Amino acid sequence: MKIIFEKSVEGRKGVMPPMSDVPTTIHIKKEFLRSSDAKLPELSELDVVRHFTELSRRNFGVDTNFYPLGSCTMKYNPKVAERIAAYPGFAHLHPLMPQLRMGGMLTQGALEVLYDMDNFLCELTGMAGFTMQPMAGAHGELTGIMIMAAYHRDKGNKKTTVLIPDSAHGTNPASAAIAGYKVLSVPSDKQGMMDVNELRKMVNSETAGLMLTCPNTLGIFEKNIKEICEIIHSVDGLCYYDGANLNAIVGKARPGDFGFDIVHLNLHKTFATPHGGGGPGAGPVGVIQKLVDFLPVSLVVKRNDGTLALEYDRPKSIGYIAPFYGNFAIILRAYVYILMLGREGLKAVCENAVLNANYVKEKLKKYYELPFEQICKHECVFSAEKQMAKGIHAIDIAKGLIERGFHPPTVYFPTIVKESIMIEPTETESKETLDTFIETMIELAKIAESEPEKLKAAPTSTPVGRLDETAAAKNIDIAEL
Amino acid sequence: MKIIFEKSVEGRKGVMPPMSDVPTTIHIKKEFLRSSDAKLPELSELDVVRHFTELSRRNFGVDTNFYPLGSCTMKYNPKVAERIAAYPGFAHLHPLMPQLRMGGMLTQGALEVLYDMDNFLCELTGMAGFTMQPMAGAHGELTGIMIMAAYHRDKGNKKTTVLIPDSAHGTNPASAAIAGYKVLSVPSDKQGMMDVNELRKMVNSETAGLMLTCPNTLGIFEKNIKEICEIIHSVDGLCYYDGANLNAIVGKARPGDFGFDIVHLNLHKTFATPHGGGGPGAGPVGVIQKLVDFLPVSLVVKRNDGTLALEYDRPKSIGYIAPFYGNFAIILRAYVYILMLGREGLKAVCENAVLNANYVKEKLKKYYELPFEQICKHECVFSAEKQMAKGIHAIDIAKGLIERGFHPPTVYFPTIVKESIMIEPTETESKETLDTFIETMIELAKIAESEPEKLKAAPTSTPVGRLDETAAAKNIDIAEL
Amino acid sequence: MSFIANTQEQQKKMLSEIGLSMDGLFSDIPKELIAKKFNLPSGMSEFEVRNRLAELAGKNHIDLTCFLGGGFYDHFIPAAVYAITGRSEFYTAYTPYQPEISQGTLQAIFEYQSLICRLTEMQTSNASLYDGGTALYEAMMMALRITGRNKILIDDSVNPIYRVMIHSYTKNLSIALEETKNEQGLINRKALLEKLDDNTAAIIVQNPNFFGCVDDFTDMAEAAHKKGALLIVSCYPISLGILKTPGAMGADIVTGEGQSLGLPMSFGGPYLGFMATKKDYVRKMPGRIVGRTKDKQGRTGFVLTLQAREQHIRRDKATSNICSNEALCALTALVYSSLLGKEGLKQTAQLCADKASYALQRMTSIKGVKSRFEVKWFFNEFVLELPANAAEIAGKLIEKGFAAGFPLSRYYQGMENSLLIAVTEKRTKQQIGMLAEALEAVL
Amino acid sequence: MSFIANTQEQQKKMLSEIGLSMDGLFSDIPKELIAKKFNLPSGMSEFEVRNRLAELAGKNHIDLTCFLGGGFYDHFIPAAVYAITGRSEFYTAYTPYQPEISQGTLQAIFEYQSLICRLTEMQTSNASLYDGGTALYEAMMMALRITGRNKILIDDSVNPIYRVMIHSYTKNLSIALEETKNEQGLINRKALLEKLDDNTAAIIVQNPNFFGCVDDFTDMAEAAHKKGALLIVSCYPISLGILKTPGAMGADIVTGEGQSLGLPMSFGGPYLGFMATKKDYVRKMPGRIVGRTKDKQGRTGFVLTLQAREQHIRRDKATSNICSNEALCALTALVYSSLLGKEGLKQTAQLCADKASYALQRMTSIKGVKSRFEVKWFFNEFVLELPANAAEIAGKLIEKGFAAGFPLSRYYQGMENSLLIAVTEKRTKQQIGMLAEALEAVL
Ligand SMILES: Cc1ncc(COP(=O)(O)O)c(C=O)c1O
Ligand SMILES: Cc1ncc(COP(=O)(O)O)c(C=O)c1O
Repeated sequence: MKIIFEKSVEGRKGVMPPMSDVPTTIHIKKEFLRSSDAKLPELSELDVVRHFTELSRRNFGVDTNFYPLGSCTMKYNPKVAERIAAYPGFAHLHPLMPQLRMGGMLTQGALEVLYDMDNFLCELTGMAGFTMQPMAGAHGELTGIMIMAAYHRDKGNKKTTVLIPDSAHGTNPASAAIAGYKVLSVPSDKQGMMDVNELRKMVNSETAGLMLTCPNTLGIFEKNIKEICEIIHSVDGLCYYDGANLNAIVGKARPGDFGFDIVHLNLHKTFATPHGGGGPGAGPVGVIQKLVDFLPVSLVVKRNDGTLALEYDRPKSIGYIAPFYGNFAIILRAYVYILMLGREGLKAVCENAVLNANYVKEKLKKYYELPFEQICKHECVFSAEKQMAKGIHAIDIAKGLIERGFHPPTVYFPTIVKESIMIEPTETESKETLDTFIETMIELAKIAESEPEKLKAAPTSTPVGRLDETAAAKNIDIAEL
Repeated sequence: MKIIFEKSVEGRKGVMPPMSDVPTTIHIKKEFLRSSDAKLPELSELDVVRHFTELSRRNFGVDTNFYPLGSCTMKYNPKVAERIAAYPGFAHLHPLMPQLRMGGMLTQGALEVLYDMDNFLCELTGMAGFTMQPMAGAHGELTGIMIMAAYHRDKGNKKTTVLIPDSAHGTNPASAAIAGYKVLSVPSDKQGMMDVNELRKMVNSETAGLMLTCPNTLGIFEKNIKEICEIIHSVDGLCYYDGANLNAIVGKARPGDFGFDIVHLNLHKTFATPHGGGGPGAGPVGVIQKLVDFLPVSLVVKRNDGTLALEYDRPKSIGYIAPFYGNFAIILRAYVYILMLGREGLKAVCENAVLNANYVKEKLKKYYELPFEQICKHECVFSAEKQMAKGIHAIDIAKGLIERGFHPPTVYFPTIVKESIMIEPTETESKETLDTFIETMIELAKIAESEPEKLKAAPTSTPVGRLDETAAAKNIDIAEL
Repeated sequence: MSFIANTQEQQKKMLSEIGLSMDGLFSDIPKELIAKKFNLPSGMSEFEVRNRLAELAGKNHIDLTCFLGGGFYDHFIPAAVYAITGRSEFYTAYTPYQPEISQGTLQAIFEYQSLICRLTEMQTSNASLYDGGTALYEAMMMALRITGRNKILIDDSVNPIYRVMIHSYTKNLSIALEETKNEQGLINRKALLEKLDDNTAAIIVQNPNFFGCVDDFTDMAEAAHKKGALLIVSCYPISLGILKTPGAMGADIVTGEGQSLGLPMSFGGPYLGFMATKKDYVRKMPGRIVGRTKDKQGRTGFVLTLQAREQHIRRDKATSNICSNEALCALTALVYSSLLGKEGLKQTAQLCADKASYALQRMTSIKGVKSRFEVKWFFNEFVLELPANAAEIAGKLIEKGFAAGFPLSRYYQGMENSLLIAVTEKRTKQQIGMLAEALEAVL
Repeated sequence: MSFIANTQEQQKKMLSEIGLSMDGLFSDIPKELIAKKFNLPSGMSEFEVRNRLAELAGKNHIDLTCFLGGGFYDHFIPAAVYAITGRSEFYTAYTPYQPEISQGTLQAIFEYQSLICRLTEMQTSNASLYDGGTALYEAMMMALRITGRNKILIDDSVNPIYRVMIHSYTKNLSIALEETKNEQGLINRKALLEKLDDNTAAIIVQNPNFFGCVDDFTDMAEAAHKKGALLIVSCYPISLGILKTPGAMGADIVTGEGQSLGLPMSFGGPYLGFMATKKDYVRKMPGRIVGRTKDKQGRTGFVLTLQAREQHIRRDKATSNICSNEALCALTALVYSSLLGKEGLKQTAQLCADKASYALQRMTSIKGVKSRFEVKWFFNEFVLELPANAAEIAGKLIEKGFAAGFPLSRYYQGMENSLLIAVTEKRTKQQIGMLAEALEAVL
């Protein structure tokens, strides 16, 4: 399929801009103008619509296929949230409006969304205050670590290292590093949990804190979580909770109760906002009481008269990490989701997410190596090691799934499991879907045994087959100039 | 793929209705209640979304493929019209509102749309008044013939027959018949036009009128159109213009100037409203001055103070042919279209529709039999007679096009051309698209010659192959009860 | 803005390739028939058009709390309905003549036909008709065809809008259309039975009827059948969530307006006429029908079937002239019903009935306001008898922010003080209370 | 409403098949860590939620005519943008890790990268960053990496919102961030050149700058390069329809906020950070990158490439921690730009400039109102010097129905009477006139 620039026809008109109703009174001088027009495509509206409609049909999405991509919580994205995000009262609201005199009063509806979300998320996580500014999970992590650093600066602590388990998501070490910390990797034990003895050895006065997701990326709940947090606290370190896995405990348990001090949530995971082909998301960060002063500027507060206002006077704050109030339209969608589900609904989400994961785990463990045999939470991690005997890798299983109409699980993460296959079904998928998936996985295990070459050739039914990634990285061709 | 009822799971919940805030004060007695629940599917919102998303992907539409379906004017449907039709001020407007006291004042915006459309369509067709009520082309035809009958009744004319060319669309004779007329078919001559001598012989005092589309269904302009109308008028017959083909003359010529008395338009063709997989459309009917009194109740009129009102007091009217004001949201889309295009735009539409059709005709006439060689208007009609030599029918060419990503032209209509292939490209299609289509048609002509059996097997890339229509008509299976 | 693809350049190139000029392309049209000019506005950009239409939309008073019904209702439409029917593969396709690339539309229509059968407890249905009124007209024509008779009985508790339509359609036909006058808000059984004779093709009734009253027409079906006539029932699909079905009553043809199944009111359309009938009458049905069949490989697929009834094959002998119907609206009804599901539809129907009965109770607690009829059973609409002219009072209530209901005097003599009030699941207790207070204030 | 698929029945069946109870599934969590209760509201139906949110939306004053800018603009968004980005295959997918079933997203990102290069006249771009502010921060970090230096120069004509962000991000890092004070609304060339030294990693400037003024930084690029430093330019993509590009000026890294390319203002996000750079620096870029390659059959396809820079491979050594970015917003920008096309973008840019210059002329015809700076060249924003406190006057204009502009005192000392006014192609001559009249009235 041609790229859109290749379809361009000189002189063809697309959407007509508004008509001019003013004279041109000043002409910008030629030196300041571009020498030739930007080479945008020249296409009719139908050309453009057809191009992108065709592109869309070359994607799998949650609306088209089961999408058990581990660590990503690809649950159903309610259509009502899309509709509400498009309400003109939200979509057409300029973010600088509150900065006009008494401007807060012009945006009370939007501020109420932010205020309520702050409270809801505090209640769900056991934190004392949230910032809605972070624009994704990793951005939340960076914000959290910046708060950690601000705390230590404020106390005069000299801290240089952040501890992160080897099973952690790559964003964790990356976030800690760009915030200026040295990262130390804590090994996992044989049960797939953090090796507490090792941790103890690694912790010292330099330790700024620990970053952890719980359940961890193996889908396993860290049974020593309280102890782990205490160890960190014993050196005045802070415990950071990577909330990408909150779906496993939402409405059931609180990271705050485990001992965490800082939490980020991925609203685009647990709270059902669409993943958009790789974003936008939102990664609000919550903190316990002693850290509230470090949260970014601004926060929404309630005045005595019940109206809401933005508070800018926060001397200890880490400052601004986003231009305004975060990805508001995403936060809004998550707000809609929480309102619809309520207390009982969220608990049911957690229970069914966990049930679905365990159901898949139990049904497949005869066919695929299960490195850590125990109850899992929202996801389960297999290994394709058995299949390796015939030269079949996790990636081949993935491509076989594609051929059969499933989005593959996450493969090769977490890295501590060889040939890992990380399956997260989510609660919005039905037993029928899981059963078909399970059957297909079993079928693939059999094909891996009997006709491995067939799997190696998959997929054949897609617009393209396996692509040459090495060539891509070598002959860098990343833009049609 | 399963039908939706087969996916149902007992007890599964879909969208939750509003919560009750009232007590149940009266219970309808049991005898009036249904004995068991309606067997609607029980599915989650995701189940439903996925089901229909998958179904949608089993369709070709204008947004996905070139769709040169003759007589149907499958042009691009502007997205802005969809957006405007969803404006709450239109979508949530109850049709009985104007029937409240001074209710017209509550709906001035909607009435303005109807009023302007009346004027626009009058201007485009040369008529004196329009009704917006007819809900499709055929419905417009029936309305038109009812007006014809009312005219004759009013004048005391005893008329029993309506003349219709043999090339006419099937709705024409059907409409005339259900309105109570006997239908006589007028033959076409060797140039594909109405045989005027035959017409003259058939016309007599019984003749209520003539139904005609011009250009006719062969895409050919009836060069004797004025004379034809005069012949009909000579016996006080009325000339009815089937406006399904208006795209061929819109903004360029007016049926009223040709001599027509009654006109229906297919807004879902010329005026770019979406075809919806077979509707809804809109088929407004216009008439010349002497017939205005017969138009349905109600009409929008302008009062002296400039406000608009619905006029119900129309004693000669044929009455109500729709509950209200027609398919308002379709009329609204057409209104948006006319506003956007304006005078020059509509003329350009006509010119380019005709240019595109002639371009295709000229490029293909070496390969396919062109029964009537002359300038065509918005569409051209070929015959697969050449290909018949190898046993290839029009339908096989159609299926070959499907295999190659094109929606086929209309085949087997008009019936006066054997194995007809009726191609209407429309003006929104580009030269590039036409060229690819032309190449494909040429390729198919070659395959028909060299490998006819290959064409017979097409299509193979679709979710199903050619279906057994005979079995369908025999073992009637039209509902899963 | 014209949406034309080809540039001037390309147009010139194409013209030269086929050896013609733009004017030459129209040389077949007699010169004098080319229009000199069109008195139409110039084109506009999307921005201007959207501004203009937003302004027009703003002049329509959707801010009034809506208690209008009369066969057309303000029901709740889930967001997923729009998301699905907004898939352009559905709405930019046309009639599924080519089944291999139209399985989406075809299967959906098959499912829709099944849905209508399940709702009404009938055996067959078609792909849709224009609206509830034309569907009733088509049912009448079908009954005439089936029986070969020419008399039709219709009670005036049938929607008067549909009755005037039927009168209009039959003006040029020799059909004896006889109306009976309702008895206390229900059909006039006595008059109908008296008029029922060997020349009667069908009796037409409606449930819930125009006054919102609920009935059981089993007796009428029996009576009709005894005389070789058919019973035609027009119905309101949401009510079928709880009410006895026309199928269970023995109806022969069932029609109705499908707007309540997920279609916005849109000032009168597009709506959805549905029709269902008995198996025996399938070949007498108007409109398109989708059937299930197989391809050579044995894969199940769907096709347009029984086309020999239709205009494009039978021309003047067709069962109807209908061609384009309301396919997208049928899809909408199917999607809506699938989203609500068995339980959801039942709950919605129950909510309507509960809220209406609460509203009646609340309104009749106002001094001087009574229920017009003594009937106990109604669905989501009822007729109030006010102490003054209903049209005037409804007029005053507009100023208080309510489209309070439909004054019946327009269609019924002697009902000058009667107001038809509809209550859907969207009306809250609070809104009902506010209407009652406003009513009390203007009386 | 919880969107959970399985019925209670099914849940029981599944539990029994795996031999566990629902509580048993959570037996791995220490009992005391299970929360007793959550103080959250009960669930609601869609109807109630929509009502509630419509009420909240109604409390936001979008009725004010908007002359606010400051880097975020009220541009016209064609309806087709929403129709395309509303295709659920786009928005319900995630990062295209599996290229065979993600060609839609991947090709779109490749096209987006190309678009950004064409707009800016640079050679490479990534798949998006969060917003214009973080994009500028990432550019700064990238410059530090490339040069191995630790001093950054930034002029205060760069968006102050971005400057405070950069200050925040660098608090824990040992970076020397030095600001210069603008000269009459343009960068302080003298101060910048004075501060530019061998330890300088980059100079950061913006065009059009925060005051709307237009500049040419070719001289700054040369100066920077001479010292081995980079020039980072933050820009406003709509302006690139007509303005000289950062690429043509010799910029090394270009960033900007893509909101103006078809994204609604949405009270601050989601927006779109874009970044483009020179070919040599591609491996130093943060974020995802899509590359074009082939499959075994020689078919062209697209994949995520150069992943060795990224967090999931390099962990603490990655060029950035970014994972989810703003893919759907990048798609939106691509769709918007494709719909407008070459001519459309140019016209839009010209319209903005024309209307702004008309507005400045109109406003400065009011007695006591002047242009704050003497510069002649600005794009669609300008600073008015009012005869009184700008914040107060803007406050009064709210009551007249205008969000008249952004008072600069919040970020700039000595600019208490300065108001930053933005004009897009959506503002009509009439609206500009009305603002002028209102301003005259409140002065
Ligand atoms: C465990 C974990 N942490 C962090 C992230 C990063 O979140 P984001 O992609 O929103 O930056 C992810 C996302 O995949 C994750 O799975
Ligand atoms: C020539 C002609 N007349 C009439 C009609 C009937 O129009 P509709 O399908 O809107 O009833 C058509 C539609 O295909 C047609 O092509």
